[in-house]
Amino acid sequence: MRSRWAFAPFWLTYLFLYAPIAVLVVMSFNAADTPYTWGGFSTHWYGELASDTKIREGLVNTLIVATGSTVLATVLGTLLAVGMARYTRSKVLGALATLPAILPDLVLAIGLLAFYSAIQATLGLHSVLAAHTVFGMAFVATVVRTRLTHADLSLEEASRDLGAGAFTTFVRITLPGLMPGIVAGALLAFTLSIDEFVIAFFTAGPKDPTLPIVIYSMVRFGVTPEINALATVLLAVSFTAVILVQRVTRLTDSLR
Amino acid sequence: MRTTRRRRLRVEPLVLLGPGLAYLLVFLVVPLGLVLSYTVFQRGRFGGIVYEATAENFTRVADPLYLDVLLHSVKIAGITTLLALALGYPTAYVIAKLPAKWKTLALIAVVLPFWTNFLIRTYAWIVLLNSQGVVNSALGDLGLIDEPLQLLYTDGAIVIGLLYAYLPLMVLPLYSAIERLDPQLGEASANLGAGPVRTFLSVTLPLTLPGVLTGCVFVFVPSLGNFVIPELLGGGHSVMVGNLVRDQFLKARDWPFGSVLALTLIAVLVLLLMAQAWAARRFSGEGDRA
Amino acid sequence: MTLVSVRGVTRRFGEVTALDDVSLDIEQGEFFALLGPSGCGKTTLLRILAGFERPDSGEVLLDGADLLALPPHRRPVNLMFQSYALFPHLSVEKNIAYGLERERLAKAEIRERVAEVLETIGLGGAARRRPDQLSGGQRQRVALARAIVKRPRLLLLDEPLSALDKKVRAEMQLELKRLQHEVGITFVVVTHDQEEAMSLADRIAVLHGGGVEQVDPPVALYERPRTRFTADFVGANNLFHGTLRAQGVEVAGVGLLPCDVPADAALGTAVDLAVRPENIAFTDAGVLRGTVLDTSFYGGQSRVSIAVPGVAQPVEVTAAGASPVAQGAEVQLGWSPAHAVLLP
Amino acid sequence: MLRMSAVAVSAALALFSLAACGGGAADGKAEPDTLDPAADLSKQTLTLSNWAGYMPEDLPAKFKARTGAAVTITEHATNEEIIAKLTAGGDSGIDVAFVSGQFAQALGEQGLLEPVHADLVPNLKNLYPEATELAYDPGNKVSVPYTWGTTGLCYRKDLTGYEPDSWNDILTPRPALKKKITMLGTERWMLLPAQKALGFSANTQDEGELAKAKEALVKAKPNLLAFDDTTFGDRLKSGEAALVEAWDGWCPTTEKNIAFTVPKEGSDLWVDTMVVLKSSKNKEAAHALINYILDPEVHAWAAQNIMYKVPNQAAMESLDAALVKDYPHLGMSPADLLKQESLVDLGEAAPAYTRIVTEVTAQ
Repeated sequence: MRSRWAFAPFWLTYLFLYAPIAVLVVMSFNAADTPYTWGGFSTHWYGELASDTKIREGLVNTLIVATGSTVLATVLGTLLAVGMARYTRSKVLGALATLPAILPDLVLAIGLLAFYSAIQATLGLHSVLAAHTVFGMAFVATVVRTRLTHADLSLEEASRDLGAGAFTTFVRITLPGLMPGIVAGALLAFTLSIDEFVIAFFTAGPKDPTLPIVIYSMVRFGVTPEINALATVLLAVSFTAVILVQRVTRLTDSLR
Repeated sequence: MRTTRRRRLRVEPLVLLGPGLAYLLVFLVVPLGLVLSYTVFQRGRFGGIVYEATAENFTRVADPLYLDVLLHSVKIAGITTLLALALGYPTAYVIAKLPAKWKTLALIAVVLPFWTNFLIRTYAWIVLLNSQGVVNSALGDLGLIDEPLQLLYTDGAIVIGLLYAYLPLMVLPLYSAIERLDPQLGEASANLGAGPVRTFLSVTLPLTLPGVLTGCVFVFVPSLGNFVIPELLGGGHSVMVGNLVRDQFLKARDWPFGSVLALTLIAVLVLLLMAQAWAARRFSGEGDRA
Repeated sequence: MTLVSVRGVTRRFGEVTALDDVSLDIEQGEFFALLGPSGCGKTTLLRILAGFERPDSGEVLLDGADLLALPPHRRPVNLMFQSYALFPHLSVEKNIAYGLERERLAKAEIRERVAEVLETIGLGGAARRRPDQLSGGQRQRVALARAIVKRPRLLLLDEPLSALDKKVRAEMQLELKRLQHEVGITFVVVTHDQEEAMSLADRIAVLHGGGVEQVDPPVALYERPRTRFTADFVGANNLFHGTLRAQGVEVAGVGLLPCDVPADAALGTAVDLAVRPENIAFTDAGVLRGTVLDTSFYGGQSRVSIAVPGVAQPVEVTAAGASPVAQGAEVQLGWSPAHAVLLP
Repeated sequence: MLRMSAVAVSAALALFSLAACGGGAADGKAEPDTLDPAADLSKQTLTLSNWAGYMPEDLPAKFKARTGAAVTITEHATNEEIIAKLTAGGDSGIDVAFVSGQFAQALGEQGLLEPVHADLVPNLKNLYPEATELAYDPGNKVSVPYTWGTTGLCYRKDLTGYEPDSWNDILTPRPALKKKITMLGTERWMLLPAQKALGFSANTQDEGELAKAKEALVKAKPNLLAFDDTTFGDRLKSGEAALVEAWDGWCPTTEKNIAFTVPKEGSDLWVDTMVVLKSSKNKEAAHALINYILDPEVHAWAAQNIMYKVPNQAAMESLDAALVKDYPHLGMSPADLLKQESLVDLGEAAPAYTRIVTEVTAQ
């Protein structure tokens, strides 16, 4: 591994990952309305993007779904992880709790479509939110469970020994100890929900498409430079978010 | 006192486990159960299900046509997985050996593209691979080609799109497997007379095999079930299992047959997970350093 | 006959100098120990011998040939790792056969030699087990077997006994010595434990701050330490700092402490005087007066700490049987000048 | 534990069934509701699902100004997508949907549509007489036509070097055009060229005929650049494609070298329609909207902006002659249009069509 050639795949990977993104960013400032030829610098497409109500509505819908499902998934996932660590060693339940995280999204999507259809449910943001909660919860539970295996059980025993009830102990001792795991799980659930397309495509109502669904219909109608601008904006937000997350995790870790 | 204690012991698990398991029951077990049960019923004229048992859906999936689609999907997903492994293993290896500061940066850089929208990442390749696209113009400008190459709407484009979408899912488990590997084992191997290649084959590779298989599951399974990339980058030239399932549910309105096709996805997942679990047991690195 | 010659080896890691111009020779067939506290450079030296580190300068010869020119996997040097570094995915016999397979020996010969060494270490029945199914002592034996089966010119052992509990440790200590005699391979053991070094080794090199303090057989090292560090590190010692006079060492505020002064000694220089606890006796006309701080009984012998005005550290005295004095008692201490070691 | 789950399940079921309503699973046509012609439309809010860019953007504002009813627009990309949503669960929340004729027929037969109350849509009188006798819904009982047209060949004269006039120009292209051809990928229109070239009905259910059509498509596929429903126009403009199967309104004939023609073997008549969902709670406003769209001035927008013919006589007659010159297909008369074969729902034969599409794309 000492030779220089050993690093070739490493650099190739990063080139492969970033070249397409770089092209999108550059092309987002292209004045021409075909995405292939350079027609001078312009922020025209950002203006188009800003005035695009479909994208704005899609973004709002996505944020509603991501926020709602993250809150729900975090609560359910955390309780489940703690409960499983304490009361069961069942492999079946453990597999069940992680299944949504590894199940192909398409399978979960058709299952939920079949389910909603069977109970004659109205499709809308709530049906996407409920669907995203399923896999969000699996990720939260998995992350919190990893954290739990490193947790010091004697802390809870000490709390009970000092006279705190089960609820107080859970809120004052167990939860703070798990906080980094919970935050990490919640962030994961939020991120995945924002990007999720397949399940949303199957379970969203026709009235409220999420952003990925809006993008899908745009992309299907061929290349429009507006998407380049959107990609650049999303990328900038992601960069900022990653930096923020880094700060936050460092903060919560230091609070430990 | 005694009675309240006993009651608490029964209420607590209920409060902790109840909501989550109930949610999973309603939104996971029941839906998957429905899909499973649909496989033996007939389609309704306008979609939906006619509850009359039939084995036809299963005999249909054995039709050479659908077997071809399955094999073709497995081939495409398999090539994608192998490429991801070929690119991901050395990358993960180098990252694992970087100094701590660069390591974090390199890892974030692998995951970051994941944070832009999946569809946009796929769209980027339309821009790149189009016959007027960046790749063709670059090759043309360099004088390497006279006519633009047909890059988009080929199986190759699908493989590249899938690889681009899922490569980070290969790098991450590989990284964690290599990172966990005791560097002294490599030294021990050298000390016992093994050159770098032999050490890699006899020690590093078997001990990171669980990570390799995890990465393969993470890449292979979603590649097999993906319908967006074949649609956008394959130009309808080629159908994968994911497209078939989607079409049965949203176009042909043949839910029972779509369920049978989805079952093949689940079967592949289960098989791969079993292989992974076997490798994790067989090549576990645990216990030695206890 | 010299097997290994280390000549002026220096190795720096950034600001830290791990080895500073180290030179020493290791004889063919001897059991050699590198002793020192953590950070003294002993592990770096070991890794240089094994080939995992390269010195910044200096040379290492094995049988008179340049050892540094060889990559790790081509050196006739084997190492028993501190963590044992057994391959967790291979059975005991596969672990042991690993090195032989690299020599492309015939299958039958490999099998024979593996069986032979398994017999030697008494693990014939565990051949097909995996490392995680073995006890700590068994793993240590496998690690040893894996190294010696290669019949190296030089066997390196990195803290071989540190991971074992006390009882197994004593057993293994004997076992290691027996093996070394049996196979006739040169052993170099690295350890921070002076008892381990003294019980195992024919000769010990004491390392400190990247340099060699002293190389001697165990008894010489114990009885005649040549530096303050060696005196303090090897065994318990009472150290007094003072000025050299014709009759002994004069310590300010305490008086003249007796010792044999060589004829060519430079009188009037600052020196240290080391006296072992077991060489100090309670007398009526001692050179030191103090108060007993504490006594502890170790079964067979007792350790007594005495506060002596003018001496910073309490003076330690070992007495046979139960302590002859009680806490708070005023006592006087003395020793024969021959038992006091002068340190420059 | 079990009891908890049972509670949660029933709670979830209750939640969804509360939201669920209407839809009626029963087959067969729905009875018309009684509608109040004097209903206060300002109390009704409509949700309408349409293809992107298929109606004027200021329509909701103008309609609200005229009638007081608010309109929210949502979009679907394909017929299949909106049908899947409309048939999947309970109330989709959609009042008015734009779907192609054969899909309107299927929805109607499933009982999901409110019959058209002609008394609430006086502007129906603006329709060509030909537009009231369409095969998928004779008499416009459950649907009202919005646009209609046909499918044909759209090509670059400078790249083809000749004037194609047959479906065979796509199915067995001249060597120079290989890999410069696209076909529509949606079921009915993928089969159409083969069906027509072989002289079959576009609605054929004959297994032998379908097998032959499939064979022709399999042979044609290696010469195709792609199956493309959406970007074929751009591809012609960029020169990536030279000859494509296209819907008449989507052929960019303003470009100087691009022309459209209906092949000599004939083609289809497709109609995009407006339907009112049975589950709608705003049916009076829904009818008012359809009536508003049938206003010649409003309806002409589609012809002027998306270049589709509209079945509205007054609207078509109001078109600028220059526009019709740029888009010659706009001049096609309803009588000529009706010579093409109207697409109808395939009913039980639908899976056979899906299968052919799957087989062709999978080859």
